[in-house]
Formats: sequence, C-alpha cells, structure tokens
Amino acid sequence: MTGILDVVYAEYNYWIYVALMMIGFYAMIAKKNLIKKVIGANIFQTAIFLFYVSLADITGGTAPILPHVHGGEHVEHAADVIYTNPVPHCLILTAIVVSVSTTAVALALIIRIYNEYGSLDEDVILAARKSLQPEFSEYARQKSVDEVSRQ
Amino acid sequence: MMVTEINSITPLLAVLVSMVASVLILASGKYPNIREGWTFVAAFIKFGLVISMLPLILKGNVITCTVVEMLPNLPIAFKVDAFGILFAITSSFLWIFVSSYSIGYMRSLKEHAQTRYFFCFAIALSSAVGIAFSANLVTLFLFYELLTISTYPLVAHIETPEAISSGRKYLTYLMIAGVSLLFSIVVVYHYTGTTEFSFAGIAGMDAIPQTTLVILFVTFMIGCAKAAFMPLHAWLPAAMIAPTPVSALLHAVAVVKAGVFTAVRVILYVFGVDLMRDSGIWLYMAYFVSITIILASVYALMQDNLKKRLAYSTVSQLSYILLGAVLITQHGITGGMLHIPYHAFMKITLFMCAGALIVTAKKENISEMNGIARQMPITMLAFTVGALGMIGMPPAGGYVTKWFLLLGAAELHSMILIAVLLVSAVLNAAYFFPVVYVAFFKKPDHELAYKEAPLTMLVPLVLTAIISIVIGIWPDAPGMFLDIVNIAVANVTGGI
Amino acid sequence: MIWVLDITMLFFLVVCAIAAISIKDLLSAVIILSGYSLIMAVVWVEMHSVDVGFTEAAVGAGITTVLFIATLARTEGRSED
Amino acid sequence: MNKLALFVVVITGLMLIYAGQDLPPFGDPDTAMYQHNMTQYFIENSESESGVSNIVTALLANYRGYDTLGETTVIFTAGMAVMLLLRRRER
Amino acid sequence: MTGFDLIATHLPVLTVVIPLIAGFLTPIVGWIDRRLPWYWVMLATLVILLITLSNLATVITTDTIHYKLGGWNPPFGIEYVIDLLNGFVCLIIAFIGFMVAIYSKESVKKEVPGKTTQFYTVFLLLITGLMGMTITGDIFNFYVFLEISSLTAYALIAMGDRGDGVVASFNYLIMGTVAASFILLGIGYLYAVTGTLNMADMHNLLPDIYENKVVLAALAFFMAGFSIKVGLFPLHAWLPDAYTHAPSTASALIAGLMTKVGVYAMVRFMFSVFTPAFVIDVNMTEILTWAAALAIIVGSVFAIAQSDIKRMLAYSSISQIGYILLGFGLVNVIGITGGLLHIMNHAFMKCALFLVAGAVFYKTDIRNIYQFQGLGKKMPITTTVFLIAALSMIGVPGTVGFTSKWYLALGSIEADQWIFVAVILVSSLLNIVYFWRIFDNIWFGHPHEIENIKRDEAPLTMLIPMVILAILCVFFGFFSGYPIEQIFEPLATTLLGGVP
Amino acid sequence: MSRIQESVIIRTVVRIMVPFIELFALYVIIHGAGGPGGGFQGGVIFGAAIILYAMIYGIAEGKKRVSDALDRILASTGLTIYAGTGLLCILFGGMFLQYGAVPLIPDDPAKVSKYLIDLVEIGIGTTVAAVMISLFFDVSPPESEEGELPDYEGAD
Repeated sequence: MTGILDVVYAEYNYWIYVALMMIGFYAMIAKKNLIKKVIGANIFQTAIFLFYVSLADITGGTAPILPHVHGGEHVEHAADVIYTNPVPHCLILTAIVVSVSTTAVALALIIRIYNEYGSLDEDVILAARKSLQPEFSEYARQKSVDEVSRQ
Repeated sequence: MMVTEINSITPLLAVLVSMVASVLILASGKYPNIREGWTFVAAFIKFGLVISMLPLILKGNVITCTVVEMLPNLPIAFKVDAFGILFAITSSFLWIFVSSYSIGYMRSLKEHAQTRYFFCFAIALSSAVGIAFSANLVTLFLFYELLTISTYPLVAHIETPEAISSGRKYLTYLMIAGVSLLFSIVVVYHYTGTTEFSFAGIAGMDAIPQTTLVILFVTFMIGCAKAAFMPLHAWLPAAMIAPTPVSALLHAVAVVKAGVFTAVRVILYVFGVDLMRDSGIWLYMAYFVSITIILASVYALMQDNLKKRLAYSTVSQLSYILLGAVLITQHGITGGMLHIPYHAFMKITLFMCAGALIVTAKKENISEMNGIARQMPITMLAFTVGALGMIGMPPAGGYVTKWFLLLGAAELHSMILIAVLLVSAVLNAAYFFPVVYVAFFKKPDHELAYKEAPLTMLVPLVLTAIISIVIGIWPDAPGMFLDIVNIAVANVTGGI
Repeated sequence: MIWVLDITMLFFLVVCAIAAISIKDLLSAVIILSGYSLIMAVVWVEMHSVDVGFTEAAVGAGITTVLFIATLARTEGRSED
Repeated sequence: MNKLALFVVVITGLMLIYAGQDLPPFGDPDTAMYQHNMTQYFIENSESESGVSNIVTALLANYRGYDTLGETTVIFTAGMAVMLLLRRRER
Repeated sequence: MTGFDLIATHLPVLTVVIPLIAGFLTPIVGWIDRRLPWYWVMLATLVILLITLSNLATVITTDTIHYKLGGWNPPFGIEYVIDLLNGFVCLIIAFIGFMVAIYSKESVKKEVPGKTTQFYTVFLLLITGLMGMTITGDIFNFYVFLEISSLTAYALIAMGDRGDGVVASFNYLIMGTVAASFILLGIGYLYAVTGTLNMADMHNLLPDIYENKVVLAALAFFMAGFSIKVGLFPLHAWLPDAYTHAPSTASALIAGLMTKVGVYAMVRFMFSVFTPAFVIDVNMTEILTWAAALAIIVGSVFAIAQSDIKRMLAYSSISQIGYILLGFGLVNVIGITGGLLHIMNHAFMKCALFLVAGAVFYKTDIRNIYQFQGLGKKMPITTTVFLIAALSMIGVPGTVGFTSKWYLALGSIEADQWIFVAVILVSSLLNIVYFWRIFDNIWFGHPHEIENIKRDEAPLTMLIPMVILAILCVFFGFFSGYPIEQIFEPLATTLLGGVP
Repeated sequence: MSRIQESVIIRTVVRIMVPFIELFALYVIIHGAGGPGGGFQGGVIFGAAIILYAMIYGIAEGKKRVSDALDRILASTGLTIYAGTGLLCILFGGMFLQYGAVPLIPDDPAKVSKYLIDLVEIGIGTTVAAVMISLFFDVSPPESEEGELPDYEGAD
C-alpha cells in the first residue's frame, strides 16, 4: 500500500515547496508594501527549510533521537530502527535563526523608514525621496552651482 | 658592428634627476628664487649625465639598466643607444635654455601657479628622457602616459574655460592614443612574449598574420598621435593656448618629438627594417605622411596667429621625420633621425621669438607685426635664421636633413616623394617669408621704440639660433648629431 | 491514513501563503503568517524533525509574530497591495 | 514592474522544476545523501563520542559546533543591528 | 608544546575567533569608557593582520593549511582550509580592515554620533563574517558567515544618510535575502545529491554526477546568488544607493571588501566545488564574461552621469567588479591572474577613493563633485591621494590599475576574445572622462577664488591610511613581479587544475 | 492602557505564569542533550516569558526586570561562554571546540563532551534570550506611547 502513496506524497511535497518559494519570491519583488516584502521573505525562506526537511525524511524512519534518554545506561539500539537524516535538521536549525535575525533587522529598518517618510509604500517613499532631494539633471545641477559660485 | 652592453645606473639617474627636482620645486614653492634654482641645477645635472654617456655610445656601445621587474618578464628597463641619446641630448640640452626663458616669460607676465608650472615641466622633461632611454615598449608607455598627464596642467595653465576645453581636447586625443598604444603593446607581447626593442625588430613579429600586422601597425600609429600627423593633429594647434615656453619646449620638442620618436622606434626597432620592407607597409605609410606634409603646410599658410602657424608648421615637419623612417633606406633614415634635433633647434628658436613678441610687443597675429623688426631686431633676426632652416636654405641646418631625405627618395626612384619634398619646401617658404617680410620691410602702423625682451629670454633664443647655424655649416663635426645618427642607422640597417 | 492529513496541511500551507501576501490588512496577514508557521512546524514534526518543528513553533509562530505586531503598532496597518 | 517580477519568478520556478526531475526521491533511504558515510557515522557514533542521545544536538553543538557559534553570532549581530537602528543616541 | 607553538597551530581559527570575541566584547569595553572601542578595534584588526600575514607566509613556504574544528575529521566536522587563494583574500580583508579602522576615529564620531560602541561592534562582526566566509572549507559554514557579514552590512549602511541610508539598507536587505536564499537552496541541492558539505569532498564526488540536472541547477542558483552579492550588472540595483548613503567608513569597508569576498566565493564555488571543466562545459564562464563586459561598460557610463562622488564611485565599482569577473570568466591562466590581481588592486584603489570622499565630506560636507573647486589648495594631501588612486583606476602605467589591465587584456587575446580587449580599453577612456572632470574641478576651477583658500587638511588618523593606500597603489604598480610569481600565477594554475 | 493590559485576570495569570515559563525554558535548554530542545529554543522561550511580562505590564516594568545594561552584558556573556569553551579546548591541547580534550573527567571524553555541550547550550540560551528581549524592547513602541501596543483593534 505504501509504495504508490509514498510517491504521491513525495512528489506532492516537492510541488508544494516550489509553489511556496514562488509565492514568497513574488511577494518579495513585486509587492510595494515593505511589510509584505518581509512576509514574502519569510515564506520564501521557510519553503527552502521545508525542502531541507523533506530531504531528511525517511519513510518509516524515526526522529533522530536515540532511545535511552533518561537512564544514562548505554543500551544497544535495535539495528532495524531507521533514523531520519539528522544533518539537514541541524542545518535548518541554524538557518531558522538566521531567518529570524534578518526579519528583525528588516522590521527595525521598516520602523525607521516609517519614521522618516510616514509610509510603508515603496512608491510613496520613492516620491518622498525625490521631493526631498530633487534630482537635477547634470546640466542644471552644474549650472546652479556655477551661479552660486559666481555670486 | 659589435655592440657591447654596459650596465650602468646613469640612465636611471638622468631620468630621476628632474623627478627629484620636481619634488624640491614643490617643496620650495614659497621661495621663487630657490625654486627656479632647482630647475637650473637639475637641468645642468641632467644634461651632464646625458652627455657623459655620449662617448661610450659613440664607441658603439649600448648602456643598459634594469630598474625593476614590474611584472614577470616585463621589466622597467633603460637601454641607451645612439637613437635614444640623440633625442635625450636634444631635449635635455634645450631644457637649459627653456628654463631660463620660462623664468623671464612667467615673471614678466606675472603668471599664477608658477610652482605647478615648474613642477609639471620638470616631470615632463623626466618623461621625455625616459622615453628616449626606454629599453622596451612598456617602459616607453609608462613615460608616454606620464608625459601626457604632466603636460595637461601646462596646457590648461591659464584655467580659462577656453584653456580647459583645449586641455580636454589635448587629453582626449592623447589618451585615446595611449589606449591604442597599450593595445598594440599587448598584442606584440601576446605574439612575441617580449616587448624589448631590438635593432632588427622584435623576433617573432613576422609570425603575425598579415591582416593582424597591418591592424597592429595602424593602432601603433594611432598610438603615436603625439606625432601629430593628420588626421590626429588637431590637439597640437589647440595646445597652443599654453604659455609659450610650453609650446616651445613641449610642442616643438618634447611631446611631439616623443611621438615621432615612438613612431620611429616602433617602425625600426619593433617591426624592423626587413619586416617593413617585406610587408609593404612602408609605401602606404610614406604616401600617408606625405599628405600630412603638404596639407599641414597649406593649413599653416592660412593661419594669422603666429603660434598657430608655427604649430601647423610643426605638424608638417614632424611628418618629414616619419617619412624618412619609412623610406627604410640608409639616407632616408639618416635624414629622418637627423631632423629630430635639427627641427628642434630651429623650431624652438621660432617659438621663443614668438613668445618674446607676446611678452614685449603683446602681439600674436602676423597681421599686426608690421615693421616689428625695428622694435626687436635681434629677435627677428633669430626668427629669420629659424625660418631659413625650416625652408631648407643654408646656412641654417634644415638643408642638411632635406638633402638626406631627397637622397633617400631618389634612391627609391619615387618621383612622387621627391615632388612632395620639393613642393613642401616651396610651401614652407610661402608661409615663413611673409612673416620675415612683414617684420622687416613693412612700415609700422605707428612709431616703435627699440625694446627687446628681458635678457633671460633673449639670450636663449639667440643661442639656439646660433646653434642652428652651427649645425648647418658644420654638420659632420665629430661627436655631433650626424655622428650619432650614423651609428643609429648602422645599427638598424645592419651596418651597411 | 496519516498522509491525507499531511496533504491537507501542505495544501493549507499554500493557501496561507497566498492569503498572507494578498490580504490588505497587515495585522491579518501577520496572523496568517503565524498560522502558516505553525502548520509548517506541525508538518516538520510529522516528518520526524522534532527539533526543527519545535524551533519553528517558538520562532516563526512566536517571536517573529510578536516582532511583526510590534512593528505594526509603530507603523500602519493597511497595505495598498 | 509586476510583469517583470512575474517573469523572474517564473524563470526561478522553471529552474526549480528542472532541478526537481533529478532530485533523489523523498523518503527513500537509498540515496547518496543518506548512504554517504557522514550520515551513518553520525547515527552510529554521536552517542559514544558526544555523550548525548539527541543526534541533532550532537551535530549542532559538537560536530558542527562552530556553525552554532556562528549562528549565535548572527543572533547577537541582529540584536546589535536593531539596537544601532532604533536606540536613541547616548547623549 | 610551548605557548608559541600552541598559538601557531591555532592561527587559522584565531583569524576568525579574534575579531569575533573582540566584537562581542566591544559593548563591555565601550561601557568602561566610550573612547576605548576605537583602540580596541585597532588592536583586534592589527592582530588579525599579523595572523593573516603569518598564515599566508606558511601557505607559501610549506603547504595548504588544514584546521579541523572540534578535532573532527572532514567531512564529519567543519574544516578550515587556507590555500593561496583565501590566504591572500584574508590578508586583503585584514589589511583593509585595519586601514579603515585607523581612519574611522574622527569620521565615525562625526557621522554616527553617540553610537560609536555599537558601530564598532558591528564593524568587527563584519570583519568576522568576511573572514569566516573566506577561510572556511565547508559550504554551510560559509552560509552562516555570509549571513553575519550581510546583517552587519545592512546595519552599517542604515547608519548613513538620514532616510536614504535606511531605504538603501532595506533594499539591500531584500536583495541580499534573495541571494542568500538562493545560495542556501544551492547548498541544499548539492547536499541532496552528494550527501556531504565539505568543499573538497564535494569536489571529488561531483564529477561522477555532472549529468544530474540538480547539479546544474545548483550552479545556476549559486551564480545568481553571488551575482546579486557582488552587484554584477543586471543585478546591481541595490549597490549604488547602498554605497552612496552609508557612512564613509562603512562605504570604504563595504566597497573595498564585501564585493571582493563575494567574488572570492564565486570563484571558490566555480573552481573548487565544481570543476572548471564543468563550468566551462555548461557555458557558465561565457555568460559570466559577457555579463562582466556589459557591467564594465554600463557601470562606467552610469558613473559619468553622476554628480555625487560616492555614487560615482559606486557605479565605478560595478564596472570594476566586471573587470575581476571578466578575468575569471576567461578561464585561462593569464586572465585569472589578472582577475586575482584586480581583487587586490581594486581593494586598494576603491578603498582609498572612498576614504578620500569621506575625508572631504568630513571637512566640507560636500559630496557634489561640481562643488570641489579649490579643494586642491585646501586639502593637498587628500587630493593627491585621490589623484593617485584615480589614475590607478584609469590604468596609468606605474600604478596597480595598469598591471591588472595588462593581464586582463592579454588574457582576452589569449582566449581569442578581441571584443573584451576593446571593452577594457574603452572603459579606460570612460574612466578618464569621469575622473578627469573631478581633477579639473579640484585644481583648475575658478582660479581667483582658489588663491584665497587656506589649507585645511583632514586629521592625521584619516590621512595616514589614505596615504598608505596611495603608496601601495604605486608600489605594487612597480613591484608586482614578486606577488605574481609567488601567489597569483601558481594560484591561477591550481585553480584551473589541468584545464587547457 | 488597553483593555487587555487592564484585565486583572490576565495580569495575575501572567504574573504566575512567567516564572513557570522561565523554568520550562531552563528545562528545554538542559533537555536538549537527550530530546528535542536546546539552547536556542530554550532561550527563545525564556525571552518570550519576559516579553509576555513586558507586554502586559509595560515596557518600563519589563526593563526593571531586565535592564538595558544587563541585557547587553548577558548577550555578550552567552557568546563569551561559548567561545571561551572553544578557547579552553585549545588551552588543553585540542582543537577549537574539541570538547574531548578538556581533562575534566579522565578517560571519558564523551562525558566531558556532554557537560561542555550543556555549558555551551546555556551560553546559547543566555545570548538568545537576551537578544530576543532586547529586540522586543527596541522594536516595540517607545515608552512615551506605552500601552498602545496590544491596542490594535482600531486599525481595522
């Protein structure tokens, strides 16, 4: 029974991760709202974590924790127990921490941006920056400088 | 002819002496007398060092000096041979006169930023001598670029918008040239694995496919845009906005001669006589420079500004040198090489006269110079000497080189080239005689009192005029330029 | 039939993700993101990676959400897209 | 802008799908990854070498302990960065 | 074992651990006295400079250094591998770090007032991150340090111009996160097909499975990620803003180092994780060279259009990164030598130029190059440094810029790609255009006002590093023979590993 | 003051809960050796406890429990413990972070390793908790606007 279903399961898993990655990526680059971008980044990263964890999983395996935790006595573990691959778990633990750190910094930046420009919308911020520092054409800029220095 | 290589650091010292002087000039900028003192001391030491190598060169030796291995297989090295010392003597000798002349000129006009001026001048001179002594293309390129950069502040010296735009033009031409030269050097290195000059041309050049070879020659020649042949000449008239001593030394001697020198080096010491002849490039190049010779003379005819007229004359005369080199006959090369010092002495005389006119009579245009000889007879006499030399009339030196060039052209039985030389002589006469005529025989518009330029200016220009005559009436004096040129020609033609 | 549950959860993940990026009210989006993280944590535990699941529950659904909400409290709650 | 974004996303997605064709099947213990001696080594030796029975912890704190030091530094960095960004200036 | 031997054995790890520990102790140091962190950072960077020097010397005289962290044999544990390539990059990092540390004293006081302690903490952590990325032989460890360096860079950039700095930092953060995620994904792919994380191990395992599509996808994601990180042309959008609006100190550090380490990583992955044969086979090098050529031209052209000096330098960086990558993309010994050389050269030049921009801003609050008139009189030393570094960027012989340009042009001919020779040369001309207008403004603008300007030079702590960098620009312009023969050429040969 | 913060029940529950959450966090940190958990998760939970307290009682009250200076020192301390452990291994002749090299218990490097792993986990936990608290304190609205934080209903 398990064979076919496992394949379906495995394939399905993979498609989900691709879909999640694309959703997150799209939000990161297409959304105008900065918070949305950060949400997208979170989804994007989590999708990659899902990929890693899926890699680690072994059908019929158990969590990579050896079974004699509290006794302290060494017990030979049964040979037929299959453990899932612990390496990706370890990597992803690290990656999650990185992800939350990035999010925190991003949010701090967002707060600062909001304090400066009073908006979280990329277009509004861009417009505000333009109005605060009008981008002279090169010629106009030089001319104005020349005029100032002539006086 | 056996060539012995002698190791010595004298070439390095000769280059460095004005570099060191430039630092001292900068340091003593607040005390003009000390500053100019450094210039003089350096000029004399430099000339002494250069001339001290002459006896060895005349014996047929070559002095080498490897400074540093800049990149693997790509040293910064000096090699003094007869051709190199010819250029070095010319430029370092004339520096002495121009230093004196500069002081007179700059102080009379109370120019600003004189420290910067003398600083850049010293560096430019270093570069010129460096170019003369370079043992390989990369060293030559190093000084070539340094010369471009150090002369920019001199061209843009007066800092008016016009000067700056002229400076930009100057820079644009020369930097494009530099890039083209670099490209050519890289290609040469790629095919031959070396960039070191050799009397017979760099070994391995003949392995380059014909098309590439032609392209390479063209890019090399673009790289020598300092030689101001047409159509890459436009920077030279533009650079006339610089103070006259700059025009005199740099745009009659150091910079343009560096360009011509590089071109000749490339033609004879990179490509080599044999390759030039076998590939047939020489003929096209000869016709090409002929166009410049004629056309530039015509342009000169149309100028009213004396300095501009001299500039176009320079353009024309420089191509004589190139023509001589590409004739690749013994006489042709002799004539071309000999024209480097000869033209230098005559043209510097003319420029210094023009500068004297600007300082004393405040006149730049020929049409304003009616009877100016009554005011400045000595200056105009010197001018006449220079003009005669340019036209190719004895006693000034010009006729010697023209003679050799004609011999070279005759050897090849090329009527066209002979005709070019003769026509150009006529044109030279056509644009120089009016100046002399106007100055001596036209009546001044108003009464002119006798008033010559300050002595610091007058003495140099008289001396160079005298030298122009001396080299004309006694060209084959032992140890003089003809001797040196003979050795150089023997080197490249295999001692025929 | 645990795989049915798995597929359902994975499906919900996609739904949550799309909802989180398309909903205009940012607080709701953040809460949905929190839910997304929680489901993700459960999926991971289901895949035998208990440590990662534990961490994601604490971080993704916990701290990240708190930080998001705190940020929203200092900025604004609506988004144009 | 949105079209460009969509284009980039689709390209990325195609790349992911392209890669997906050759990925080792999920849940299969016979992959290069699981059979590489590294994984097996950890499962067999982590207890006797590190004294902890949670293999992930053994990996995290012992075999790849240096990564974890880096990870802690990342957190610390984030703390510092946010402090730098949002704290008021000290006088 | 004597104490000296003890330290000598552990130098590789100390390269990273010393700035790390110094970094997180900085808050405590700053808590004791607010003036202390600068001395503390100087000390730390000096120590790692000496360590990296010693590491490189060891690599040159003996052999590649392997350091097993935690004593675990690779691939089970993390391994530090120092060969010529990263030994040299580490030295550059430590050196530039030290220079910028000296420089930072006054600049940070002015531009980041009241937050110097945190600034220096982050500064040291940035160096930690860059060092860790460079020195490690484990790809996941690489990712961790990549994130340390990225986070610190975001923070430093955000410290810059009010408003603009924060926005620039946020954009960088988004792009950086995309890049890092791509790299993480690539690592996952490679792990999935090989089962190892050790670079050397992977290098041995991968050739057997090169026809696997996952490997190609991994390469593509790595290249995309690193291209963002180094600001390769179509993916450069974050870079100009970030460099322009960061505080001067941070600009110099980030411009001098971040992208260099990014390039290093790209090279490391292309040549030491994958094999050159594979990378050439899938045309990645060709794509890289064309992108690089485009970057060279476009970067220079954009630089001409700028009036803010830092923004101009940023665009110039984009173009210069193109040079480096062009060299590596040519995949021949000469081209790679040129690329390696340009890593070093560009670090010197660009760092010097950013330091000059910072010093001018410190004294005059001016960044618009059309307001630079008379600066030559006011700040002669600073402007001379600028002159030297800019001439070096142009590629005037006798400066470092020439040496790398020489190799790159030669390498292009070697690869029979004449078009790239043209690109390199045209870009030199464009460099002249955008630097020369500044020279004109500094020395030739408005003479009558210049006469009255008094000399007002930047403080000594700023001058010293600038002058040292300028001297190095000239020194290595003449004395590149030794490093090329000892380091770059053997390194290029090793990297290519038998590819014709 | 929002309704949530005013609620006596919530205030009391939080006051009682916080110590238990902290205890649980410590358990998670130590438990990492034998089961799911570890320094990072424990640290986050510990941080969450303080954050919860600060959310209900206000940032100022929270800062009374964990002051800025303490926070900063704790963050550094955690890392110092970690890196210090690594350096300790160097001092005893091992590689960096080679726990077995420390002769804490002769002839049983695995045991030593276990203890040092616990120590390291505590270090991680300390730093993580401290940073999480500091992150929250920094990101949440400044004290002058204190109390607006959970009051988010008005924003639609």
